[in-house]
Amino acid sequence: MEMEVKEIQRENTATQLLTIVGAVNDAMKMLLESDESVMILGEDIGKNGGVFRATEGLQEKFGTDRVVDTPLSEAGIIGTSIGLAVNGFKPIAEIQFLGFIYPAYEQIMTHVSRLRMRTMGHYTVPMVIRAPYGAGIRSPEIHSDSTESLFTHMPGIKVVCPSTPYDAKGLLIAAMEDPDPVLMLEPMKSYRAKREEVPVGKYTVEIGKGKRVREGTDVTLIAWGAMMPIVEKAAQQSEKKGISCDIIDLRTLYPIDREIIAESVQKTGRAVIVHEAHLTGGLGNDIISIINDTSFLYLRAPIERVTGFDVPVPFFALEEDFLPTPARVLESIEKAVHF
Amino acid sequence: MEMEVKEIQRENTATQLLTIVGAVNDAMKMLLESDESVMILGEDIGKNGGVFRATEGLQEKFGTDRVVDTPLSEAGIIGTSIGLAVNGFKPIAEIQFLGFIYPAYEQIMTHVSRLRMRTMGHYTVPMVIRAPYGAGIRSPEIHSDSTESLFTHMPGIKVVCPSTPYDAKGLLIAAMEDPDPVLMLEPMKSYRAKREEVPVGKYTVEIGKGKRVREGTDVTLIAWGAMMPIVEKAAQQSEKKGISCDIIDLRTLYPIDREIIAESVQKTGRAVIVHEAHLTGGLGNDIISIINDTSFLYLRAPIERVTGFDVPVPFFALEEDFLPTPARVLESIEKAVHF
Amino acid sequence: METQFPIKRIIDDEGNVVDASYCEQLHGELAKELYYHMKRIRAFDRKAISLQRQGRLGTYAPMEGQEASQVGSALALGQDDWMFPTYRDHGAKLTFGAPMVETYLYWNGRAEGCVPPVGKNIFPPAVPIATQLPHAAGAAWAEMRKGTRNAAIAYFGDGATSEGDFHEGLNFASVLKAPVLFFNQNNRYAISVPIEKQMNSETIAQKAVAYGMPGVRIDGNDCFSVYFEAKKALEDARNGRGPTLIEAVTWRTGAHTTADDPSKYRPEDQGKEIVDPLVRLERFMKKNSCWDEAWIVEIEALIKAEVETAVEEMESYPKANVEDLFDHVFAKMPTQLAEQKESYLAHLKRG
Amino acid sequence: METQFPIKRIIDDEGNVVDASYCEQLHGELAKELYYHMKRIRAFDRKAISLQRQGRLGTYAPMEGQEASQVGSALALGQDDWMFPTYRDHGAKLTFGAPMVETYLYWNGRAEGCVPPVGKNIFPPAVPIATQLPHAAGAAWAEMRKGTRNAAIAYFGDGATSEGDFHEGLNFASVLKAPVLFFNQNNRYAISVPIEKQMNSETIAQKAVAYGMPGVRIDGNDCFSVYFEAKKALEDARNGRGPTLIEAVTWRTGAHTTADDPSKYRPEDQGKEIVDPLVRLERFMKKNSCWDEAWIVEIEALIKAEVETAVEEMESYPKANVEDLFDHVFAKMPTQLAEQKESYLAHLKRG
Ligand SMILES: Cc1ncc(C[n+]2csc(CCOP(=O)(O)OP(=O)(O)O)c2C)c(N)n1
Ligand SMILES: Cc1ncc(C[n+]2csc(CCOP(=O)(O)OP(=O)(O)O)c2C)c(N)n1
Ligand SMILES: [Mg+2]
Ligand SMILES: [Mg+2]
Repeated sequence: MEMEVKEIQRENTATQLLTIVGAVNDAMKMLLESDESVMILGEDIGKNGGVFRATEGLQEKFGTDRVVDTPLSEAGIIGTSIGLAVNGFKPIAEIQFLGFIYPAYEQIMTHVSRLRMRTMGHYTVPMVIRAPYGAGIRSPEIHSDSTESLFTHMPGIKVVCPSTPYDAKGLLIAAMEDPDPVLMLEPMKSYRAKREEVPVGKYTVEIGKGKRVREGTDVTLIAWGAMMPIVEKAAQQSEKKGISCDIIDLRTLYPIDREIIAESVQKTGRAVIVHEAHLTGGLGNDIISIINDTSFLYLRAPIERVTGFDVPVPFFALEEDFLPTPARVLESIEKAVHF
Repeated sequence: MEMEVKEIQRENTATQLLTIVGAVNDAMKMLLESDESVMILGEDIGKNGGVFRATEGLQEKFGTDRVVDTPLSEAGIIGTSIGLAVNGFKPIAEIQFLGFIYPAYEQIMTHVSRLRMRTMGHYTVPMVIRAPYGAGIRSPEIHSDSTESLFTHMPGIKVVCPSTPYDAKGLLIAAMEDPDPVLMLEPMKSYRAKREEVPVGKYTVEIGKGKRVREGTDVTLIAWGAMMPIVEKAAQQSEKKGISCDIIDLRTLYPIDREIIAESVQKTGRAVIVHEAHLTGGLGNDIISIINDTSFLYLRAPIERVTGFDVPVPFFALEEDFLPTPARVLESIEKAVHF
Repeated sequence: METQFPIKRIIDDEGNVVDASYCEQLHGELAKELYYHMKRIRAFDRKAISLQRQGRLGTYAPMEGQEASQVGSALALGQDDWMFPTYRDHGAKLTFGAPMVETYLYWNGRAEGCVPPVGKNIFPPAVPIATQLPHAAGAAWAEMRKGTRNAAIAYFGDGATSEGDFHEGLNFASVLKAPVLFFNQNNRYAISVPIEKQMNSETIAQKAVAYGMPGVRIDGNDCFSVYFEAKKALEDARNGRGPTLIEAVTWRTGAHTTADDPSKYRPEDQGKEIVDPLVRLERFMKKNSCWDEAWIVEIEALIKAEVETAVEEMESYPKANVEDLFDHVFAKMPTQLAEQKESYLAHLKRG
Repeated sequence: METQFPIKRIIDDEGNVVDASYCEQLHGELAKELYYHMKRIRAFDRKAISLQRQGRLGTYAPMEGQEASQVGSALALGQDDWMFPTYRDHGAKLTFGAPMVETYLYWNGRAEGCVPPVGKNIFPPAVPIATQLPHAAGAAWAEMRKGTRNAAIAYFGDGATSEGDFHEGLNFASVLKAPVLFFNQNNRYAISVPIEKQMNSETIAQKAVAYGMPGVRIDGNDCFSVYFEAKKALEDARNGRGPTLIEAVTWRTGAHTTADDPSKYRPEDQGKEIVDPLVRLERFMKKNSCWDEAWIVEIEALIKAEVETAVEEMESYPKANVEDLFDHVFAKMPTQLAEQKESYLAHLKRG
């Protein structure tokens, strides 16, 4: 049974049909409009409107002072954003693909995430880093990483990952309103996959809260971002086999919503976690730990994980083999249920 | 009951009393002697012999061509090492402290670990990266990170972490003889903590194999590196309370020795994992997953973790509060046993 | 700085020799070799674009307009030199000896496209910008330590100069006196970002000053000046005089990649005055009576056949092998990974 | 390059004025202010070393020998300018307004040492080398966007020039025309690595050429030339003329840190010819009759008392609060972390 989620009062709220990338664009427009201190920085985000068009039209509307084409320099983008953020601005830094964030890893790891702690709260870094992530669109190599756990291991920064246009807009606005740095991973495979009615005005989706997108009784499926359509398909197929799935879209990867996971697993006694990142070191491990910590006595079967393999994301000729599929998820669901 | 481990035939083998840092030095001397293609690169490793004296005397003995003081540039060190490794040399790159490896993260993440896969095995990167890690010696800030899981999530690179002089030498030699890149994390807190008889000649400790350092029946303790003395102390204390601990020194963090973990947990039914890295995203999660995957039906209590907190490693005035202590481990042992 | 680093040129847009000191060396054989390769890589390039449009190739990075830079520099290399190209330097790769079919395969998402040809040291194209520069320094350093006379060439664009790895690579090479030619193709754009937003320096060549390294600015559409300046820099490198930075000023005629639309960011008439490097060489050849129509017809046919064969081979290439997903991560597969492979292959078998 | 970037100097080792154009400006008040601060930070520094030896302070990075560079540059700043120091620039910090006690606390492993003094923009010392340069570019850019006349100064050493962040920071600032003074203290060593192994360029100032930025090389032990060149560069910055790179050639008299032993890597007599910057200023003052013995006695007593008070305060400072381990990671503590805190505090209570 599909569940409808109403998180805000939509009465009297005009909506517009948007894709995820459209919703991201809309959120940034809104933020630039409502807060003079918001700035957008990145490679090709100005005139070109971003390689995925996420910043389309923004430079034209808000000027080259606020929507800035930077040099090709990720450490520079994040490093100067820190300076801006400490000195009164609210930068939204776009990293063109998550696979190209690593040159800025030092800046994020040592400064973005630690400055508040190092100064006992005197300097803070209210910034957002946006990065498209993931495989499945036949990108050239190195463009398709999904390395969220490199950032969730970094205390001081939050990580969100929407799977719908509604959440994309609401999370991005929440991220910018958050007094602390937030990394928003955008599933590039889902960027234009579907449209959804999205409120015209400003609204937020709470950071740290997952969402139940399907109510079920036999097994809990946990996923986020581009994996949501995969687990939903698997759930439909398992329904036909008489297995009822409870699906959770995690939405925030740090801090994880333990309550929603515990509640669901305590009901179903079984869980299948699906992510496209590698198995080892992937977020699935953290989720298993959460279940271990909160729901040990409820578990009726080992927790299953369906993930990208422990291999570098391959060239695109093999990317479909790397990525979790509904068929693999279905097998794991059956394994959990028939344990 | 303490167990003595004899991994090689020590008969007819002369030994020498070495600290961990001495063993590391000895291993490098041996490697430089036996293989012309071995080179050492890093900051202050030449004349100065390394800030921890790990490379003491090596430049003098092997010359400035083979033991090279590089510019202050971690991406440069790792990047040029890749070029050397692809072109016939075997570099051992020292990163002065693990907390300063992040400027090289891109080079490690995209090139060191992926080159073999990208070229279907035609170019390989037989190199070793050494880095002292960890808190507890009152270092200035940022010097005390323990972020092993940022590297175990990176397919294509192995990670080892010795806790004894014997293992330090054997693992470093094994790492250099491995045809693939290996990151060796050296517990700086244990660098000179104790001396041990170490064979004079060349020997290896197999990468991928943990070691049982104490045989017990009630609970499995899993740790590595600088946490070994902590868990050993906790085990002694728990012994007094009638709790018998099986202790595993993981030694290799990627790929993890699942067999030794499974075997132990299937015997004890309980586990306490101890690491100084942050809880979230820490290797403890991977170990919990391994137990989930291999030993679900044997578990008699939720798995406990005693780790660094989800906060940046603090300034040293608070580092002892950040680090796991025997007392914290003991509490978790009791929690597991009395569940 | 533009006066301190003037653009060197041997032939001008009309094909006239403007640097008389080279007269002797501009013989017909060299001109023909350059022309042949430029023609060949252009055919490769145009075919790739059309294949991509038909859905027969993945996203592709065209190099039209940069042929003189790529061919001139690649022909300057010695057999055993090392090449570190980017995603746009397949022209240089093909000229140096990479097979066409594998180059097409690369753009079709196949790791086979990164396998170096036998006997040639060609690194896989650098996708993360500027990251290959330290590799080139390291590989060249290795040659130096082995006592050979081999050098390395590292290709990179104007945008790449903004990355830390550019700086660290050049600094290392200069300190080590490693035999590297840092060959910059300044096509004036990094995707949509024009060079004025990329850097405040008037030239890229002047960045060499930071490393106490010679910096040379050349007309990258003049294949002769590319060829001779690259030769000279490589010769210096081989002779222990360390690295050189060459800035070849050129122009990307088309889009950044087939996924890009330059009309969004480039003024329509920008670059219109730039004479195509092939036309320029043709003019020179005609003026110097080494233009042989029969030969042109012959090489055109040859190239056409080569490209067609390569496309056929690419399209009839065995499907990517799932096992390759697992088999090249480590020399010896860890058990964990072996289990993942086994279980996935079993899954596939179950259908 | 050494001829293109000569070392500028206002007074020589003997305290003689060698650049007559400054005669008017070298009045007694300025000399005394410079002297007072140099004296003060030297006392701070020497005390820190002795505290460390007695186990009353953690590892410490001395700055003796670099007082002219640090004081001259810090005094050139305006009240609302931003300072981005390294771990060695407590002299600059103290001069700009950081309290002594907090600076000692920093070296005793206390985050309190990173808290900026009220009304002064002092960033926590950069420990990872060169990473603060992009921050300075960003903070300065922010000032520019706010329309103020404030600037930023970023301190860094000779070794720092090898890092990618040095390059990216200077490039960003130059492109943005951000009001930054990149103030390099070339003390000729990065721990044990001498500058010849760090870079192939003869000077650091010439690295400015890469960014189309002015590069100035000065005698970093001449507090006047530091002060006036820093002032000029800051003035340029405030006036929209963008960033400047200053290389202040100086000398680290002592060890890299109290954990370091320079006799391992520095020839014993190296640097012996270098005249202490305080002595140099003293000579100038004596020659220009602004040396006032009574005043010297007075400030010495003042400084001694200040240092002693600071040490006492540091040593009687409330113990580090365990709650601070958890309370400053996020504005609002996530529940996971709150539980960790709660359970750890409970554990401590249980003893
Ligand atoms: C580290 C990194 N950041 C961003 C990108 C995305 N990207 C691909 S090509 C390109 C522009 C490169 O410009 P330039 O160096 O001038 O080379 P050109 O494409 O003009 O040949 C960008 C930003 C990347 N590949 N790597
Ligand atoms: C990224 C990074 N790598 C290495 C270190 C270790 N380290 C601390 S100070 C230093 C030398 C710095 O030399 P320089 O920039 O000349 O400054 P100085 O210490 O001489 O003031 C090194 C290598 C570090 N702090 N950060
Ligand atoms: Mg370009
Ligand atoms: Mg120095």
